[in-house]
Amino acid sequence: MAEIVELREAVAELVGDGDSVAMEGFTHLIPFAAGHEIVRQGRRDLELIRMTPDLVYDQMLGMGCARRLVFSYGGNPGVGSLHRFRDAIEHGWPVPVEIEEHSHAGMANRYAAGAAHLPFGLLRGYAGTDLTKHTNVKTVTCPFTGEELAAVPALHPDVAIVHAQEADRRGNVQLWGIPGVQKEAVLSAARSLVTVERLVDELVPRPGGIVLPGWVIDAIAVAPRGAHPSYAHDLTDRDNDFYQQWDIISRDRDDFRAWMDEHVLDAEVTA
Amino acid sequence: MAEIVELREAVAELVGDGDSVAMEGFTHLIPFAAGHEIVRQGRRDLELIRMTPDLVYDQMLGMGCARRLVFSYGGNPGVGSLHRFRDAIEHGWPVPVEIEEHSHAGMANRYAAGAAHLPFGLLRGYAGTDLTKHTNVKTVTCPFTGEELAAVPALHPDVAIVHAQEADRRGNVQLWGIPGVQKEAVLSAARSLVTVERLVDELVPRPGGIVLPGWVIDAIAVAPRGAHPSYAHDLTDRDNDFYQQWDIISRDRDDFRAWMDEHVLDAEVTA
Amino acid sequence: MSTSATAGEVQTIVAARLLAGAPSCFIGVGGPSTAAILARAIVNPDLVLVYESGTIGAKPYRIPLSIGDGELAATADFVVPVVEMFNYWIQPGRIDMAFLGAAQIDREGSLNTTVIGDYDAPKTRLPGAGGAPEIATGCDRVMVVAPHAKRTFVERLDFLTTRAAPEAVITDLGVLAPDPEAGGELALTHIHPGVTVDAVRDATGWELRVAADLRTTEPPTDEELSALRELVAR
Amino acid sequence: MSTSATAGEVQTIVAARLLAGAPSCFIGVGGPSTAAILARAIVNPDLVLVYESGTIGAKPYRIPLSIGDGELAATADFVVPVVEMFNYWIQPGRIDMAFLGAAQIDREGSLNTTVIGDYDAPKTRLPGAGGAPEIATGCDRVMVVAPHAKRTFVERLDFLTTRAAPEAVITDLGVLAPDPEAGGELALTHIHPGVTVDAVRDATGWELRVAADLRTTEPPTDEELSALRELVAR
Repeated sequence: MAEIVELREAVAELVGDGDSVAMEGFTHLIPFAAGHEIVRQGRRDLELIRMTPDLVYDQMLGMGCARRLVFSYGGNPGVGSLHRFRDAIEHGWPVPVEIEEHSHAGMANRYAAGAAHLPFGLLRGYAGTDLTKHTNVKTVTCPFTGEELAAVPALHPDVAIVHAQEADRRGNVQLWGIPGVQKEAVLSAARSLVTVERLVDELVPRPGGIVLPGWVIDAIAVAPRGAHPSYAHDLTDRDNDFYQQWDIISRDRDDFRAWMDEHVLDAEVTA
Repeated sequence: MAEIVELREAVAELVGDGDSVAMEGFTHLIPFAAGHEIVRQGRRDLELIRMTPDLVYDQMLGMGCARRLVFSYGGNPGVGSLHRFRDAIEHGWPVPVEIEEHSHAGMANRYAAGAAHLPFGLLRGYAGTDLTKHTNVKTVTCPFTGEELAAVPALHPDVAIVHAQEADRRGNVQLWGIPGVQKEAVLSAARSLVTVERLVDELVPRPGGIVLPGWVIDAIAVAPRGAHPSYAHDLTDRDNDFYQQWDIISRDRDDFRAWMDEHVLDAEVTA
Repeated sequence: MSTSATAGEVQTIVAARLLAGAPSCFIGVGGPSTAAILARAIVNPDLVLVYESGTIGAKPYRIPLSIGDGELAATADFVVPVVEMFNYWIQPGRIDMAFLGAAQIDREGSLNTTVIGDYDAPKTRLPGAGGAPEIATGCDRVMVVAPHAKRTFVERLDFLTTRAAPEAVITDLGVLAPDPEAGGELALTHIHPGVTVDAVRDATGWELRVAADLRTTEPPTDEELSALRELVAR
Repeated sequence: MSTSATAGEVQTIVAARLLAGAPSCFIGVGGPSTAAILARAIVNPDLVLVYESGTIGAKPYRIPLSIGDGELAATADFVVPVVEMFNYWIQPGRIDMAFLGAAQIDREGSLNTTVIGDYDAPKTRLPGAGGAPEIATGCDRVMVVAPHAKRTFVERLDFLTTRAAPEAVITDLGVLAPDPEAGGELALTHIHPGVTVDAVRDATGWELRVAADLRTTEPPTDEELSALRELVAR
């Protein structure tokens, strides 16, 4: 049953050095506040899993939190490169990072298989690509038609972290807008943390609302604007300017570190 | 793109003798009006597919519409037997019916595989049961763990028929309440018909609302109370008394036929 | 409560008591549903009721006729499609306990809900598997609720629909549970008040083992009985 | 319209025109998004825009920066989870057409968005596959939009990310399409106004075939150009 705790406490309790951590949110509801707290707590050797590393993993990679990255699209959406991601892979800065990359369809089916407690997911995918030589994908043969299909191994992160609009006081969570793979991430993980914009007395069902019951969540932490520069549909707006500024901030190692020092390491935790 | 037509015309156009027909709705939103129209049009040799045959297939089996039945639970929920279903299987009345039965999990994954255009669905299921000797289930081996899992063949009905609360004038459909496997049924089928309680100018998104876009539907027919004695959440109530009366009406072949004559064959089509 | 409990009432109350402390319970149609709703009233107000129609956390005021009555969806914490119910909730074992019924049960606790007689020439065609095979393997704890009769508790199933290993089988005569010293074979552990061991043996189609520490079921309290009757009367 | 169209504007307008009559279009980030939104304004008001974030039937007023901007979800006919998007909508081929970009394209139309240089010691690490491999095989029709340069149109891909068989590759210099008489190799079928064949050949990393009936692209109309500029200015 979810406990409602401080973000600092939740991260200390749930995220350990060396853990595999899936922080999801497809463009929307990216759990930046939790990522920053992990950076502040100096976690190391994480296996970071995320379909779209986005700025949150660019920051964590640049701070040396990870030994391994599992992903499917490592760009700054609509802007260009993720410079810290590139620097980590191209030059091993600040620490070497092993990568395992998939297609979006492959990653989505890996989460779905994890959520369903199946050992693998099934798709028509990866056909004729060089990805098959560099990643963990195999084939299975349909026992009815003889057709060969791609098989991807289930994801079972140690911890899943997602951000949502709201939780009630019993720890039930509701999110709406672009739902991404958050449900699958939480259900595939051994432990889970949900940061929320706000606590409410009662969840009022919303169009497009997805409910995660408190009994599949370990901890809830209130983190208003905790998705910034991503957003929480109906509550905050995506900070597209910041995504563009990040291209400049993150290009240079020192500028990046200075920004992180000022805005993350030395920042007052707001919640 | 969905055309909005009379139910009579839709059934004449979309459902032919010998077709495989999936009429879904899990307790909720069962497309009775469409089933009755199929009976009135005297369709024969259908392969009827439905997780829970319920009264709608009990009626169609009793009227001799089907040569084959694919299902997972053939009871009158909370009441007892489906007498026409039993008579068809036990005594071949009025015509012999071949059966293929699965578990709910198997049927659900067969629809999901059909909707995903995969040749089979994957589950931990059927283990140690006699079902495996009598139905179409095989095993696949996980290429990562070596574990054996159940494989069920994808469903690809010729026609799917579902009932929903509303459609807009462009043929987009919204349903809410218990969603069942309606989306998968429509997406797994070559053709589809949706009967609706009402037409609206604009679909207003609802909590729990599922939208089927007009471009995956062939025909929409307005059939108010078209789910009776099942129901349309927020619009009509389940007629539990009728489900109990059906146990008496359907027990005897002549009583059943008399009821069908009066209430279906001779009935004025309301829409 | 003026009249004493019927055998069926005792059965339902005993089943409900077994839900004390369970986080969540998966419910089929009929008797088990009443027991689970009663459990919320008498022993476990936070019990999450899960119906295979997709309603999770339903809080029905009345006993629903079907597993898909409108009240279940209207009062649920959330409602999911059938595919999601089986793949994301049942298969991974997220629902703690399941209540199942059956037409035949064997001494291992396996269930038949498919056919009486030969599969290809049935004497009585039953509804079939429904969700039971995967519910039984998915849920950590399985309870079976069935009327105690020779035709139900059989030496040999006509068809094995569901391989279950129930923690308890609650009947209108008593409670059976696996005996670890007999390879997990079901043995009589409780008899309901006023029932004799011979009566239970006579209603069982195999040579029924009786637990060394056989106990008599605690009789329904007035509170339990009035809660049940009030629920049924709604 | 006072100024004449830039090469980039011609490219976007040509891409938009190719969407006339298409029921639905799948959109990646960047240039292709602008073309698809423009198509709704100039040639195909009913075009269903599908973004891999899960928004189906989005009607953005402004060009979104990302494929998951809030306006896409707010204006969509419906929004689905990522798993459903790939399994129920893309994989079965329900989306008619896809617009993809790439860092490298070869003469078959296959795409590289993964790496420049060696995979294990990259010169430039690119974002990776995203949805492209399965979008390219799922959608009936694939269009590629890319800037025309030797480093993009290469003899040999450093990495084959997406096996595509594009119906057309729309560049800022012209349009390439598979030549059935050359085993489907991409050949130049259109050059944009003011562009020479030699200029296109110089910007292509392989010996570019030129279609026998090479045509010059119809120049943007004032209406097209003002619609594009208005859209970009929003």
